[in-house]
Amino acid sequence: MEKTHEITLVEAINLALAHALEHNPDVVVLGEDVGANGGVFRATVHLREVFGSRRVIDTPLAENLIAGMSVGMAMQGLRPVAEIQFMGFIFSALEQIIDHASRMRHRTRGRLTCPLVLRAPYGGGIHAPEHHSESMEALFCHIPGLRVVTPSSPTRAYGLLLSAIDCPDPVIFLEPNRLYRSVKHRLFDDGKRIPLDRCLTSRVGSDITLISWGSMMQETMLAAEQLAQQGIEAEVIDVATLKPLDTETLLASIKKTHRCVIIHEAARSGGWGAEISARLMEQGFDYLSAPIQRVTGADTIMPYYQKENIYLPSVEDILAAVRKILP
Amino acid sequence: MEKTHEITLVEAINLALAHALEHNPDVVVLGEDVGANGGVFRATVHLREVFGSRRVIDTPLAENLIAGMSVGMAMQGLRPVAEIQFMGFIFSALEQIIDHASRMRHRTRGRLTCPLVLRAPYGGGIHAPEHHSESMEALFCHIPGLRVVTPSSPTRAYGLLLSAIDCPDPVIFLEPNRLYRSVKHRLFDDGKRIPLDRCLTSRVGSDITLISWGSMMQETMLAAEQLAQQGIEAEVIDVATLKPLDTETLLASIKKTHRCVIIHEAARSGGWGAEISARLMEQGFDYLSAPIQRVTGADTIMPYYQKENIYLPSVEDILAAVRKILP
Amino acid sequence: MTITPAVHIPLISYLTADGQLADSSPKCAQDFDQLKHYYKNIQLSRLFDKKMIALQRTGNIGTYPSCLGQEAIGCVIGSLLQAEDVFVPYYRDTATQLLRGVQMEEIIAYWGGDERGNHFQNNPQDLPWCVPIATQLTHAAGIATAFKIRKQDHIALVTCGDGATSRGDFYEALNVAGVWNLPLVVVINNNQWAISTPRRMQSATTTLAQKALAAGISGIRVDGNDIIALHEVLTTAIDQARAHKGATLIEAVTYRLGDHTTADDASRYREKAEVEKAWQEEPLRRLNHYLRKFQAWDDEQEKNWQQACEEKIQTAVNNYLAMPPQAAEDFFDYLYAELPAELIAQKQAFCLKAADQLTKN
Amino acid sequence: MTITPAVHIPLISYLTADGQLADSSPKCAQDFDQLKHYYKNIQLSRLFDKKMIALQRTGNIGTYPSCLGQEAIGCVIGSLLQAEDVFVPYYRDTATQLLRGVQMEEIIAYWGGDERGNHFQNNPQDLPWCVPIATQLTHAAGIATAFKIRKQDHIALVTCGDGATSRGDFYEALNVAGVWNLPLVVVINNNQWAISTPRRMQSATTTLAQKALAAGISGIRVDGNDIIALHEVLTTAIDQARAHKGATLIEAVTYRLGDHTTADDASRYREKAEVEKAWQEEPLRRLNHYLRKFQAWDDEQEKNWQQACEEKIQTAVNNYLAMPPQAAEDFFDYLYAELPAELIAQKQAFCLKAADQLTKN
Ligand SMILES: Cc1ncc(C[n+]2csc(CCOP(=O)(O)OP(=O)(O)O)c2C)c(N)n1
Ligand SMILES: Cc1ncc(C[n+]2csc(CCOP(=O)(O)OP(=O)(O)O)c2C)c(N)n1
Ligand SMILES: [Mg+2]
Ligand SMILES: [Mg+2]
Repeated sequence: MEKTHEITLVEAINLALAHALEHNPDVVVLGEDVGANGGVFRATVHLREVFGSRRVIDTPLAENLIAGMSVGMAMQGLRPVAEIQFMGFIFSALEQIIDHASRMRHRTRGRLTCPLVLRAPYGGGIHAPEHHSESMEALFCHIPGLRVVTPSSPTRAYGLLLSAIDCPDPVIFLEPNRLYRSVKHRLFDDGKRIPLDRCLTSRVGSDITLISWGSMMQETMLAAEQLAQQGIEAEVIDVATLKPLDTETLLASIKKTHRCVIIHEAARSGGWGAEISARLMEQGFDYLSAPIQRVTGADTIMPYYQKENIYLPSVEDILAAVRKILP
Repeated sequence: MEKTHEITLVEAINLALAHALEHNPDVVVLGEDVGANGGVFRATVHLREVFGSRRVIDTPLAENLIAGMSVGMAMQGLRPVAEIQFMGFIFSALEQIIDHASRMRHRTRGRLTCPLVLRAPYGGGIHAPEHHSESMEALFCHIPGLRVVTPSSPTRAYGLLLSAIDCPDPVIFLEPNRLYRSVKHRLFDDGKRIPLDRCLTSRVGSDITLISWGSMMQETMLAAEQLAQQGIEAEVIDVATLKPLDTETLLASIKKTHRCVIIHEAARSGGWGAEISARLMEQGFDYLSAPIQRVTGADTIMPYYQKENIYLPSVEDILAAVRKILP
Repeated sequence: MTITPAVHIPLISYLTADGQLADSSPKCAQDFDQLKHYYKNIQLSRLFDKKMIALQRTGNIGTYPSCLGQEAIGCVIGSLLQAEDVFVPYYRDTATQLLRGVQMEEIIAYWGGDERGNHFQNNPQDLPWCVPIATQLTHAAGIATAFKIRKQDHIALVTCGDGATSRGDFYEALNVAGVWNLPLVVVINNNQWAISTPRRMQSATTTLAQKALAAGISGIRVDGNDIIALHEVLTTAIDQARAHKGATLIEAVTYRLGDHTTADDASRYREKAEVEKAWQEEPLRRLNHYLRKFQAWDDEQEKNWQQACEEKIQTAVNNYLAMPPQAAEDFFDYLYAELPAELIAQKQAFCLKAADQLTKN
Repeated sequence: MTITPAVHIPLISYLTADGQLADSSPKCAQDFDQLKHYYKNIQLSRLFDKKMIALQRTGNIGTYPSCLGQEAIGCVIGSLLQAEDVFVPYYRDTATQLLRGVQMEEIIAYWGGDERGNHFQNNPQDLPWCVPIATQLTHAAGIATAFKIRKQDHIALVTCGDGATSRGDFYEALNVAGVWNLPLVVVINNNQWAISTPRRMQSATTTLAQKALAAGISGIRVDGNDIIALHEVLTTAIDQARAHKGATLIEAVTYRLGDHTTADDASRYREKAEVEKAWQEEPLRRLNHYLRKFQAWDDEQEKNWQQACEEKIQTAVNNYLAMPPQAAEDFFDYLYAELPAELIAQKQAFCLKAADQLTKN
């Protein structure tokens, strides 16, 4: 139970990885440049020095290989925690994720399982080149057998990642790279888990429910503060575990507020907001005073960075959606 | 304008491919076993004999290669129509589809384009082994820059495939394999296109809107007939082009019926039904008398074939959903 | 400037198609107990394979990929691996699996569309069938990595077809096996066809074994119908892997005597003459000739063994047919370690539906 | 039983690090006009590269991957390809692209986060930069296939890094190039590092060129800092491809003298001494020595040329800085050939937002 200074989200990831490596001999960290370089975002910095190259492994440059080997290692009882350098480079791993990671338990009726974590930074807003700004979480959320988790703060990153590593099933752990260094929390390396499969209520309110996750939680909280100045109390829910979805918490909130805006960075159509919206409408229809709104990225390719600020949802976009459905 | 007998859906695909090969010298058919074998479902039968092995090409066994080469060929002005043997084997091609096929026009601002068609049989119900029964259309529908098309009858297969091949942008063309041989239409090989981007109204009605696509159109039409016997007139819409979605037609229908059930075989959460539901609720909230219902596959792995009939939505499931929201 | 580097990988072969032994042949050629063991297991898997096709034809199971003609490879792999090793099959591995301890009932159940076929009660560390071509290669590399991390002396052995060598993951797995010096053996069942695509249309290489050179690992080409050559080559490769001396790629040259699967009709795309020629080279016949020449096998033994096989097979079929059906909710219960809250209602709905369907039938 | 097949691929090299010519060297070693052309273009791209880093440091563009040290490879490729050929780059190809006709303004714009950088007004058939490693290889194979289908005598030439050779698509593309005999040349820029991962951690093979053996195509290993060897090797490979005599994999051995990109700090993971040694072997210096020895280059020429380069570069930078911004709606308008109905409303909303942001700034 070591005291730490204020740390960033990426440092919290590093702390959680170190904690898991120290407390569970089955944990293995692998990926491109995770060793000497400590990861391109430094999420794995110093881990190899401390835990050795047998447990902190630089792989050849092949994401499909990283995923497939993680499946193999997990079936052998290891707990691979693999880094995919950016979400934009995870697509060649989808076959392994869909065909094997998510299915092995079902296929073998529990004989072989895949307790693995695939970590990937995601999202725009860091002025990066093409393919470094993807928000494709919805692809994973549609795959039965997976868990999809994304933290929105250093504290949540630490607690959720530890839970993801504990999880007996595969977890896609998406790290909002826009938040990697922009927020700091004081946090204790006490191994305290934040449970998966639960939404986290970041702000209590009774006038409207704002639902978001990952980096858009920043804009969402800012919007809630501005609304508060106007006397409107928004409840803000950080979904945190996107799949499976904690419908109960979300539903309870809209039963109270009767209004809801979902905010995500990903393209609108078929984004995870669609599922949340459809589900809340199905189960909470009689409580809704207005249609659920979605504030999202456009159904376009994320433009190169000069235009990414137009693409990314803004506080103003959220406020506009709220205004649209407030009485 | 040759007269034909009653033909099946897979024969209609074959006819459309032959038509396209004959009328457009840029069209090239490629894939695993599409040559001498004429495809494992016989969709490409006789094409090599007629059009030669320069235009009907057996590829090495590699779906990522097929997709990547198609991107290259399309950028050179060819019109590759590639077969992926089953949708369950398309996942290794996703990287090429997401990173390049869907983006090349945007990336180069129209300098280079990807007019390609990736055909894949999909869906369950044919007692096939593992990985031969997937319905993962939602993955593609979330990718900006793609078109996703699925026919529900021989006539529609013929007309939509010809349009897909004409299309200056990439099309994922999903063929419901359960319907490959189960329905026959009399159809003329007249090259008549059915426009993309338009929903097809298969039955007019004013009491409730049933929205479906692909093989579930069978159960949906049967359900509509049973409802008609009870005096309930359902409007049945075959979405046909899933992306981009013809919101207008769908919205017009629910403005008339005030009630809606969406039926698809894919897993519920994050299925394309979620987008349709969310969008109709957003844009048609005031017209809805009851929550939109979804009748879908479970959020599970499609079980091996002994249990696939439990997994697949049935006429009875549709009727139950309708009953739930009828006044 | 010479720009095509030369490479020559010979075919290792000792027992000719008509059962003659080459002059210099390994010790195991005289180990008639071992050879009889192989003979009997080829015969057993061939008879079982035949029964599987019959079960498909009568609607008792679904599509089945016969391993007719390739059984020698599987019998040697299945016999030489140790219990703690992990066998990573593709989908045409009936022969190997029987020797690894997979029960006939399990094999029938798997191809009969029942997940319980993957229970592998006798060999729970082995991987189940793998349908998406070549995706199992990286699993084997991961398993071998786990052995290496834990400093265990086990190995992983993975099989695939000739078609699989066109897929990227095939190379990715070989490459990592080389650079990490993994305890891994990769065996290509080069049966000359990938459905309708002949071997020559997959790759311009003279051999598939030479693909090992792209990974810096050992590469051997062996007559996959020659049990003696297979025994020698696989022993060497497995020993090498176990001694942490490097991974090996083995190309076992054989022939797919049957259709690709029961859903295929190979007469659409290949010549009868080619198949007839291949029948002259299949593994059982040549081993039979050889054993008989040395009085290690006779008609009486053949008759008794076949009868024993048939009985064993029929018992398994009966057991399979008597299996109670899987519970409908199983596909919910084995999805996650614990059923997530959001799936509880879905599970109930599907259970009701299953009960409903049951009453209706 | 020998199970590791032997293969030896020599390094082709004529001009030593200190500018000495090997005894038997090709004709082009005497073609001083050609050599000067190379020298000048290496110099130009090096100066431009330096400016790009400066532009990044001053916030005018985003992340940029320097090609410092690898320019010889690009200059030879860019000079030997014909206009109708298609060049398929990776992302570290500034030198090649300048010679293909990509405008400096376009290069700056691309790395400055502006899609207009991909216009390639002078070489519209070339592919744009490719960021996802190795995914461009199969495009090149597809383009070469199109040439073959149409019986055109063009070729496709694709580049990648040493790290890219670990990805499956690298092998898939080589393999199809072999089996379809495609007019394709694949050039690996083996600069010894893939970000922080050294070459030896990618593959156990002695050479990367030998990976050609897995595809049955030609494989050559060449000193990528030796313009004379590069000229010879690339001429041979390109001619061979154009004559429909087969694809070639070329491993050009060089060194990444700079950081991986401007976002990287290579001192975290590699020794200063290694970099210092590599500076002794870089291509410009040795060519400079050689040219000067034969009085083909002198201080005056150097000064004039550098000045000409600087002017050209500054003009391009000025042009770039003067470019009006892209219209906000462009990312809608270039998504499909025609904007689908469902996107019209979205486009309007985003245009309003863009206008709003504009007024606020
Ligand atoms: C990724 C993938 N693509 C396509 C298929 C369909 N398919 C099943 S078997 C087969 C041919 C495999 O040939 P080969 O690897 O030679 O093995 P064999 O069946 O001949 O033993 C194909 C294309 C598949 N199962 N997986
Ligand atoms: C598929 C993919 N994975 C990861 C990355 C991130 N990445 C960018 S460059 C690079 C290293 C590439 O090394 P190499 O192929 O040797 O080329 P070099 O940059 O050294 O020229 C990596 C891992 C990427 N761009 N694409
Ligand atoms: Mg085969
Ligand atoms: Mg490199």
